[in-house]
Amino acid sequence: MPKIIVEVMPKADLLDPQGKAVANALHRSGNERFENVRIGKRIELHVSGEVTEADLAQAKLVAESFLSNGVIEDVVNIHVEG
Amino acid sequence: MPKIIVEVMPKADLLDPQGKAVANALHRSGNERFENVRIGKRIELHVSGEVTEADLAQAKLVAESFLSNGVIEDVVNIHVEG
Amino acid sequence: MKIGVVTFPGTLDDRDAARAARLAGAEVVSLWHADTNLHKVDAVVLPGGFSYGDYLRCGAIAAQAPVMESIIKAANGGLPVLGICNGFQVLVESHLLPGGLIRNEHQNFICRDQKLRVENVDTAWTNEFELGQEITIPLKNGEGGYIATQETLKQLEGDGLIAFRYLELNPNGSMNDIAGLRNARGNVVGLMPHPEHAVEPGFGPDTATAMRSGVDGLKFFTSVMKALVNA
Amino acid sequence: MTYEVDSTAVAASTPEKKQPWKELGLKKDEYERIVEILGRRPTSAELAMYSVMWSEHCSYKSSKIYLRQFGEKVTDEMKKHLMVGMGENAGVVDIGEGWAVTFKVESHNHPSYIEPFQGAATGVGGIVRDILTMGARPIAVMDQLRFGAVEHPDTARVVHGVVNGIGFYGNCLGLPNIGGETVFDKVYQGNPLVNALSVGAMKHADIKLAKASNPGDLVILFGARTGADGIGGVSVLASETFDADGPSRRPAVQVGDPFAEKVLIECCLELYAADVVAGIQDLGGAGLSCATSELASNGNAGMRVQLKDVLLRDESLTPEEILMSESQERMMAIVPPKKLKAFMAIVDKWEVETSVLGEVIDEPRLYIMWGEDEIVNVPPRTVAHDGPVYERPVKYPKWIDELNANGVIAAGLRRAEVASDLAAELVQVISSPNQASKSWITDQYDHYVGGNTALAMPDDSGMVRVSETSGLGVALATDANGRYGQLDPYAGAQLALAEAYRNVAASGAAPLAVTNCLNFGSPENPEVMWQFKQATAGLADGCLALGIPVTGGNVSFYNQTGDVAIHPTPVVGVLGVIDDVARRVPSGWQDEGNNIYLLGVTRDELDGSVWSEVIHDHLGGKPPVVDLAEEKKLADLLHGATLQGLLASAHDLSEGGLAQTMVESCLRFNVGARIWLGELQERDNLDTTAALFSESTARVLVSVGREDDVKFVGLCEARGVSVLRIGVTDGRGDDALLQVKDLADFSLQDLREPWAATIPDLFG
Ligand SMILES: Nc1ncnc2c1ncn2[C@@H]1O[C@H](COP(=O)(O)OP(=O)(O)O)[C@@H](O)[C@H]1O
Ligand SMILES: [Mg+2]
Repeated sequence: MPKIIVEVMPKADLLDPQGKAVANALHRSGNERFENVRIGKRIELHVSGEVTEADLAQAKLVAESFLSNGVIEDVVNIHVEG
Repeated sequence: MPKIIVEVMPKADLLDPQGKAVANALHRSGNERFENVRIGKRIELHVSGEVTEADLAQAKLVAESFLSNGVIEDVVNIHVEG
Repeated sequence: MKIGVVTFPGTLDDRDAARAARLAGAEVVSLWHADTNLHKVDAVVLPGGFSYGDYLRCGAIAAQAPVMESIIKAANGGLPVLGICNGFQVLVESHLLPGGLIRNEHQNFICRDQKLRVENVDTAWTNEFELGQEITIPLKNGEGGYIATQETLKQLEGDGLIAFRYLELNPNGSMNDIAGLRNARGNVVGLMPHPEHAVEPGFGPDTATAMRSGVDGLKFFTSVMKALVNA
Repeated sequence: MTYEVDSTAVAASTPEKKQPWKELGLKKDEYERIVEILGRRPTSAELAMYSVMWSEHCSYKSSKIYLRQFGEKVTDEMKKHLMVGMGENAGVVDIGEGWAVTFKVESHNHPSYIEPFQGAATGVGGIVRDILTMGARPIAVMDQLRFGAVEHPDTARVVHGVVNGIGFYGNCLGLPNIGGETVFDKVYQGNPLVNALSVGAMKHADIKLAKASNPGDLVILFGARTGADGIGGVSVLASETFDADGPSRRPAVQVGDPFAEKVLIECCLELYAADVVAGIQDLGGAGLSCATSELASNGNAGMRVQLKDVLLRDESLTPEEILMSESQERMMAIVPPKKLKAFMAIVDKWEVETSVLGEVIDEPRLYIMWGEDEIVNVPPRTVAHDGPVYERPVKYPKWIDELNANGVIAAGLRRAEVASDLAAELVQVISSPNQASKSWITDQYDHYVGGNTALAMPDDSGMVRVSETSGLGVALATDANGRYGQLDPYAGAQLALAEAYRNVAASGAAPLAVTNCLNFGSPENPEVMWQFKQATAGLADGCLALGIPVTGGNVSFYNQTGDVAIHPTPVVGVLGVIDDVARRVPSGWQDEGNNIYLLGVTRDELDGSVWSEVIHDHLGGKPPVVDLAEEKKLADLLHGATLQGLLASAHDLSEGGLAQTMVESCLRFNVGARIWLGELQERDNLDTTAALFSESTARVLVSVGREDDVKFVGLCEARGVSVLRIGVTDGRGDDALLQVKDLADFSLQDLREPWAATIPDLFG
């Protein structure tokens, strides 16, 4: 089944506690090259048949209105896979 | 700063209650086209300077050993951005 | 007998676990996550809480702590280890127990007095129970849904490695109603509910006879004391 | 991008420069006063600092003149247990055995409307830091929530976000949630109230104060890094009203990290134990602006600080933004230089990032440098304490006369006469959203962590053990009824106080001290100011009558959508002490065959009641009569009976009246009862509706074992508390019945189902 992938990240100027904790853990284990870590969501919407333009438009709509919270998150990418 | 993006999803044959809850909510609001939803993580590793082959290899290592739990999750994609 | 109680950053129930161990007659030793030294303890409790905020996956960052290296080694050598809630998650992330723990099916954190059935009494932490005994201890978690592949589940059932099952209500969508597991040797036990919150009359779950009087959790700690004496 | 530093030298040489004082929320005369204080125009950093510290939220400029009475209307007797009074981060009371307790309730209303999850979460985080700042280990939290109408499409968003946020933060901190309030009313639609309370305990010697008084001591910032969170949050979020289209300026919200706060708590407690801090202050609203100026002002000293030494999450922040940032999970400590090494060893152990920003100086001035440039040079008192004080216009709202005249009798509200109709009304009342079980919410909160919770929901108060050796503990209850507040704000505040006081007494503790969070509309509306004036007077007079002091609190103004203010909602918290929590009294019947007594007198008081709301959608008339002398007598009686171990249960009567209390008493432990109302109706001259649903105050329903009967009734008579046996407990389990003579037999199952289903059906 083809999928629409929606990627959501915490807004760049807000704290991402999860990313911070993971960055610290990486640094403790010697991975200093990864200076900063941010963690967001990867959401797969499975669509049966073809992904139409209308599906994509609708995915965009729900990505902005429901799958992400515009006050603290950004939708950084929407694309079709498979 | 360039980033290595690591994408992690729950294993296809395991339960994803969060994805299921989101799918139900979408269906309730009339979005039946999105038959199934699965929710995973999008992890950004920020690297200063160039992303080298060594960085990428190391990202792969931590993606498999730490950023995901192979018992319940799969790393579905690692790529460089920016 | 010395029981070590581990504190990671974000551990919450370490003082409760220490109190429970003391009530069972143990001497309690605090173990610090950054220290590989286990201070010659006879058993270890990995208590509940939100180690490292439960960020990434619960228990995942804690499983990387220096103290865990020593605990994994000692557990493989037979040291009794009990993982409660977040401690169970750490055991799973350390691969001392199989499977994984994910977000509760209903998506919410849940705190309730939970009925369990004791499925296995041949372990260091359950030998004071009777097989099939029904006990009530508090449960509180947001990510307590136990999952594993069908293969793993089959093996767990076949080998009798399920230590506790939820009764009456499965609070988090765990597969096969699994509330807790043991390893093959029986020295490592992990469970989502909190025995250390049912050890002192007045502060435990309600029972039919009196409010907050449930002390079913104390047997975990008296079990390990007995196992250690007999060892 | 180059940043042009607006130093004090630049400010002195460019007096004509236009400054955005208005956009920052300052009034013209306020700006002029700043110029007068400094003898020049302020630098942009100074302007930022004054604007945020002189905002309503930080300066209490509209409420100050009224809050004074909490410190004035007190007797020496009331001060006896007070170790730290109002004005500090939180008040501290002596509870005996060398223990002290600190507690406070605070609002996070506006942020919780914009981003319910983070708003509520950071609300919990903020109040817990206040408690920690006093030197105490936080031991519990509570939350007081008011949402819009259950059927409104936006309510679920706010409910889910707020409840999840409170649970997320409190659970992750390891603090048991021991109680709170949940109310739905359309007046809170665009303006939910999210108040959070925390309580902490410490030994007397461990009390810490927020002051920097020794020159040479170091000024240290530690905890989370400073980022762009909530910049302008305090002045914009707390001082501006939302118009109908939502917030006019979308502010940066704050994101909380409860893990960082948990680490900070343990780290601070270890710093206190090592005795390495001379003063400490949390960073909340107004961030560094507040911490630096308050520490210096409280210590009658000054401070020299290098802002470039602040550890940043985002290097592009300007110095003004750094001063205003509301990044969470940060603390500022004042540390003697010879203790720096020990201090650093502890923060390193906890991996808490730390930077030394400067030092305390001998001159009452606050100097803040940005590299080589001096960007702030002010007397700290003028920022922190000598802000503007307003005596806002007050106007009696004429509409209240009409409202008061329209009581349930004047309005001719129909009272059911047939038993089956009354029984149906009872079920309707107890399963209405505000009266139904709140377990769907409270089950999302950990109430076990710590192992010291002696009572939590659904009992009348939350109770935690403080001393594990003696069993010494504290009980807390909070209350507010906006409907009563709307009918009469003076009485409304006293009714909130009386109910919280009664709840604490019912659980077996002796009430000791009071905190409050005063949620009101815009202070620029003279009628709102009248409500505020009445409510504060009511509360202060009430505390004096009961002999328990206000130790601290919080004011939240501008709670309105457009021009429509919320009902006055003064949340009042009462703290009580109990010498051994093993004596605690639950709210439900525990054993069969106990006698059930109603204490106190019932009047036909249905104005503003739940019955009038649920059955008739009506609000009018006068709230129930407050009789604080009776409340005190009742509390003393309950305390005496608890000490003698006479009470099997005690549950106060409040919203929903006797009907609600009876049902909750049954459902607590699934114990049934036979009740007769005839003698009560005859004695107090009541019809059945009033007997069931009247909300008369100073009443409690208790159950007493047969063997203690004579003793208990004797005690009541000796103390002049009216007592009437109205039933006996009977039966256990879901098949048990609540039999109300001449009314109906309810199976507990038939009561539990609708009562338990309402909230999950709406939001589950
Ligand atoms: N938001 C909440 N958080 C925690 N506890 C709550 C909340 N709402 C209600 N409760 C608890 O539920 C119980 C019933 O609430 P309520 O009927 O308002 O009590 P009361 O009438 O005694 O004020 C109490 O124990 C109260 O503390
Ligand atoms: Mg009550």
